[in-house]
Amino acid sequence: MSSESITSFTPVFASIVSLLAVLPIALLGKKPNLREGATFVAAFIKFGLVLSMLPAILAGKTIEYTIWEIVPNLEIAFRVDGLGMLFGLVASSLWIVTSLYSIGYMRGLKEHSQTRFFSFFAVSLSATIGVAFAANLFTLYLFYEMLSLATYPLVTHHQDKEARIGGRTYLTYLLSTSIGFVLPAMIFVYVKTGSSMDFSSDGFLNGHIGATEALILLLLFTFGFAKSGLMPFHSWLPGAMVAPTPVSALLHAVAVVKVGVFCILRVYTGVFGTDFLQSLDLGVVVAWIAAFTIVVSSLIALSQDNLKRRLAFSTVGQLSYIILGAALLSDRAVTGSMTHIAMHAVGKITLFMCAGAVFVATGKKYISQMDGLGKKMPITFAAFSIGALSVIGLPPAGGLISKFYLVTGAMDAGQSALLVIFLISTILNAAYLLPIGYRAFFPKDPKLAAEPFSWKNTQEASWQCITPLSVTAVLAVILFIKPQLLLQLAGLMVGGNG
Amino acid sequence: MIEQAPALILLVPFFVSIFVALLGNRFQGICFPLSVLSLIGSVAASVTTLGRVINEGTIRYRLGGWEPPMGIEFRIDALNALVAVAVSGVGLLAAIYSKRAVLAETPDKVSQYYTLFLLLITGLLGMVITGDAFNLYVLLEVSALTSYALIAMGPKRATLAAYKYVIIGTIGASFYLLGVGYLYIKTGSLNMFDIHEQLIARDIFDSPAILVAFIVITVGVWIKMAFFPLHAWLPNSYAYAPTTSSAILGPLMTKVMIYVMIRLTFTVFGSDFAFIQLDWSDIIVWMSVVAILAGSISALAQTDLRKMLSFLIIAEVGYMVGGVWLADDMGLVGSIYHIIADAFMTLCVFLFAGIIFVKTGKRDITALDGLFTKMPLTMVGLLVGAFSLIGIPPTAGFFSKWYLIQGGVASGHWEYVIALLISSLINAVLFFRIIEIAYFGVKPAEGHGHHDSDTHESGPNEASFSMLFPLLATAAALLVIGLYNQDIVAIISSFVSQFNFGVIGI
Amino acid sequence: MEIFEAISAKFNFWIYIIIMMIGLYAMIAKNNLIKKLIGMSIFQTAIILFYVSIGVKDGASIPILYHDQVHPEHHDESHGDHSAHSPSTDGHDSHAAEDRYLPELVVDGNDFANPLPHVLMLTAIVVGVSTLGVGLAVTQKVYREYGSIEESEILEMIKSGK
Amino acid sequence: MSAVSDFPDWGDPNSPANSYRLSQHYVTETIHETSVPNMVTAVLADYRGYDTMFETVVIFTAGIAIIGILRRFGNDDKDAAKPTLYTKKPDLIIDTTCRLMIPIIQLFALYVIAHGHHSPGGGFQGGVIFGASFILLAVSRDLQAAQKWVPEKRILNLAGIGVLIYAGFGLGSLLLGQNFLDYAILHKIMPATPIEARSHSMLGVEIGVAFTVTAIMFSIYSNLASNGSMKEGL
Repeated sequence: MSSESITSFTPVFASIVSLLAVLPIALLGKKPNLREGATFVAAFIKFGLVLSMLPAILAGKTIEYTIWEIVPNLEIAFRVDGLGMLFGLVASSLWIVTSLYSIGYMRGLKEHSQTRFFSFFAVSLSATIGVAFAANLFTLYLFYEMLSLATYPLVTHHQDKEARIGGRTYLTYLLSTSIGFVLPAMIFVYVKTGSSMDFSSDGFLNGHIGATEALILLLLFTFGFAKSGLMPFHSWLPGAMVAPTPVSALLHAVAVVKVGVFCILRVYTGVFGTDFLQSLDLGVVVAWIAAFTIVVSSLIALSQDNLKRRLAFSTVGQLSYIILGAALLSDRAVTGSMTHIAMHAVGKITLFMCAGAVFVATGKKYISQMDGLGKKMPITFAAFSIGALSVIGLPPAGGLISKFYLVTGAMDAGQSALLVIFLISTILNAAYLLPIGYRAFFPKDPKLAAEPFSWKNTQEASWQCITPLSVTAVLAVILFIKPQLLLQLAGLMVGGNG
Repeated sequence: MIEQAPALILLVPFFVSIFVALLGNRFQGICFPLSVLSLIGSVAASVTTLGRVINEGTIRYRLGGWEPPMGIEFRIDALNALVAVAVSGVGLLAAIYSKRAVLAETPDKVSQYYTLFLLLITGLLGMVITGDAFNLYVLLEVSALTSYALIAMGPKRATLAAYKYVIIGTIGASFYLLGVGYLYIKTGSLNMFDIHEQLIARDIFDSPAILVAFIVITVGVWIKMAFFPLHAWLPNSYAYAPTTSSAILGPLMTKVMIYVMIRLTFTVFGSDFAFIQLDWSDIIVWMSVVAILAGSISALAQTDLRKMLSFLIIAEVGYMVGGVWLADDMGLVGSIYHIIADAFMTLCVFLFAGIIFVKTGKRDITALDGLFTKMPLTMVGLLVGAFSLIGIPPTAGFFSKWYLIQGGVASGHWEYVIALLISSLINAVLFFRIIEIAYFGVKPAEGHGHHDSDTHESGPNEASFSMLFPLLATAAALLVIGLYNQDIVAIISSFVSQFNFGVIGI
Repeated sequence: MEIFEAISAKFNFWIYIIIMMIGLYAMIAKNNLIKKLIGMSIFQTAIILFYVSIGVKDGASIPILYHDQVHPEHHDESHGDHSAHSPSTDGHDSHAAEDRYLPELVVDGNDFANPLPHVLMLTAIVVGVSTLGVGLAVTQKVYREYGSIEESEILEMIKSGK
Repeated sequence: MSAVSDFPDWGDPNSPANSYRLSQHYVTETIHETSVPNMVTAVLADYRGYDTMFETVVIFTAGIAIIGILRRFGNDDKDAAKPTLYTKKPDLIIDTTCRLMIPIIQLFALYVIAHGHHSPGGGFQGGVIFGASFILLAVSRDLQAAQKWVPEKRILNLAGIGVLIYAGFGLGSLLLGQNFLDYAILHKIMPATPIEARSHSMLGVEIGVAFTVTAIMFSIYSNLASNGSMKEGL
């Protein structure tokens, strides 16, 4: 597909700009305002860089840059295409809002070690963009590991017992799967093909391996990128919810988990090639695993009282939508899953930020405590509702678009049985998300219900918290109205398969 | 002087060691600077030599000016030039580290300590660059005697460990000597290359004596390198020795022995004999699998930091032995690369353990409480070493695993690949346990208002520069070795490509 | 009979093997640290015997030239003849015929035993002595630290002490 | 052990080890190339001089190692206060015999060292004999008496100088532009032909070896005997 490619340093710079920002952030540790200033500058530069590449990508070109060959035939290289662009845009734009939000959150709670927090946050973003723009499996793996490690201090930020356990689970799952599954799979691919493992639009494994090997590799890759939260390697994600909310919001709703599914998408489309997988009929296996994950995680989510944990399980389910879409291998389904990356990101980050805002303002973590809070925090809960709608896939939020594509894609692929799954899970989504907003505004307790609403009584968190979540809520709506950009980017990837 | 660089590699530390012995008692202060200077010289000489080897091919240096089978020669090709650089480099870093550690641990025997230290490095370097099988034995004993002493100079428990090491080490060296005797009896030569030529000329590869020689030499070398069932001497010796001793022995002793194994297997016996005629690679790879797993699992059971690291060495030895015996280009490349990489990795973690021991006087991993706050830079050093041992890119350890696994995949030894991965995971568990303790031990003070008190300001208590510098330099070296692995592998390949294996890698 | 001949013709090797096994046994099985060291010494000596026996040739003498051979008459002329050349050559090419000491002397290889094993063993003996010395020193320090040189007692002490 | 059947017979002059050009070369060419009739010495100190240098180093190392392991500096009052068995005057017969013997032994040792070129002997053998003379002194009187002759510092210096002498010959040839230990080049600074220079250098080297061996032998003995305190002993 990529008939034209431009060599440019921009993708590299886009990735490392936040890495470079670590230096000023660490040095300005004593001056919080300047430090956060540095974060913002980096975030905007990053977003600008990503944005600057957009026209070229939309014109059907790719941007490439090779840093150096590190192992024979294998180089650290960057390449920006539609999928990478889509993901890069999502991650870098949401970094800006999250930065603002983290300032509000961290200062609101007077957290310790904020310098460390912001530094590693920047590193994580670097790794995320690195994954998005990786040109080959090796570079992808490199940044994938970097992300796992850089987020560890963020997850365990509180440094208490709970954080220790959560962090331990986090690393155990992520490292053991990546070293245990992805690394050998990758080396196997390397040995078998002897190639540079560059992603190409129709895969490069075709013709190199047989069906059994392909199945094993597929499973190794699918489970190996455990960041995608596919069951049974999902339990790190709820565990990681011990992290401060901005971390959960950006990393565990957007960056980290999306990196997982992004990697899987990349491997399916770029390494195996959809045609190859289709010819072997392997997608079905993964599709059913994903379907299983969707249903089970939704059921678990229902039973959670801790808001963040509920959201985490919701994320597990939603991620599996993306994998499911990819595994269906039909054009529409793949488009759907790509757009779902963005849609879910925007929706879920809103939800997480709301959860964080509630915690900052009231110190409440549990859903059962939130009855009637809507009156105290109307903006927050309004945003929450929009986010919830988006995640469920109801108008007027963007989630509908991607779900639509997924469902039609499933039909295209002839997997009508999976339609039932979509149906069930949507109901379940609604069941675990809608009541929260509903009860916040319309509490059961008549005493709370009777309380009159007045703007004066509101108890919102600081403006740094509220602004970002409003922005993302609005964004979710905008994406519903104008999803063209995303679809176009996704189309770039799918179109090539013809 | 460039002509003489091969000899200078080891002569510089050798001469200085004698001066240290002569003058050190009177002027204790000169021991450290002299040692460091001499090792700088040695590094310079070995780098020069490596440069020459890359440009000109194998260098032959005839000692005493005699023609090789009569006299002894240094025969330096890509393999030993590279290993020599690594050995002298590690020696230098350990020497810098030693400044405080020696004063703290063996205050009354500084000059003896440095004499032995330099002689040890001399012995190791000599083993690496020599081309004579018997000379290798002599230098083996030089390094062995020094290491016995360097270990025995430690505290109470080290003495017994050293005793065990004396006994087992002597058995190993004697086996080697015996094997050389067998070879000599059959070929009449002691020069490694000449032995090989004689073996071909006389066509006695299927003679039982050669077979026995091979077995005896291999077993002897295995004992010396602590290959799994023969490893009993290692953990206690390294765990209780003075920290500088373990910082130099841990990385180098076993690695040099691996080099010796590669050298003897390939240069003396030849790959055809070892891999095609004997066809033992399956068995030995399985043994190495057992070694890797046993080493890793035993490491899990340790709470003593250095003991844990010692068991890791055993696992790493398994990596390398297995890698060599995969009978695959890539496996051999991986093993040789791992010699270099692992020398620095092990140095890195042992330096860390040393710093902790000297600073806190504790050897347990619980001594690491809250170390991220107290010694952030030290922890950075450890992190790089740990990541390398786990195999996280772009550290050197990742790439050595990369090549080794590639060799395993290409030669179809899946059990080896799996063992390697399991061991990586166990390493991950081990080091994250340490990191966890260091990270969680002391919670930094909560921020107050807008003036966040920062972790880095709450009283870091770093190790002194002379300890920190080598640690960080090693960490940097690990990254450099990792990032420039392509170039290193190119050098190694020029050695490996002499041997054509059945399976052709990439 | 063949077996017997095989044994008798190579008795040196059998002897060394037996001695070596004795040494190895002592090193492994003995409880007393000093006895272990003695075993080690026996073990090394066996190898030394092995080497030296390689060098034996039937009917050969010790590898030292006879006095008459070296000094057939007083070596004035050979000496003077020699120094005339030396400054011109770089002293490296010692194989050049005119640069040889006593060029007319012909030594028969079969007259003298092989010197090389002797040289090697001189080294090995020295190494053995050194190892033994260090081994004894370590043992002494073990005794100083633990007050015993019985391995089992020491291990007991470590177990109970820690 | 099946390998044994494969070995050459006892004393077989045609065995590979004996017939290969290596040993033949040593036997037939030694005198021409080095002007030393004792082939063992020539091989030891010249052909394989590098080995031998490290052999000396092994000895030296052992000495230092033992000091490193055992030596206890400073006053260990516990031991010193203990009355020893050996405080009484030495026996007259032993004393006199030793007094007579020691010079003879030492003289013989010097002969062995110096005559190593022509007859069995050399630095190691001579050094050991020389060292033994001191040990005899220490045994017959006590360690203190021997210490008066050769105090520890001097021992160490002696050992170090011995190695230095050896290595110095090597370094000399290196500095004169030849490879390490290529004695022939030393004729430039010696009144001798290149080949004789080899012979002379070998003597020098042997002396160095003797220094080290003597010193270390006694050092090992005294350390082991006194348990590192260098005060009393056997």
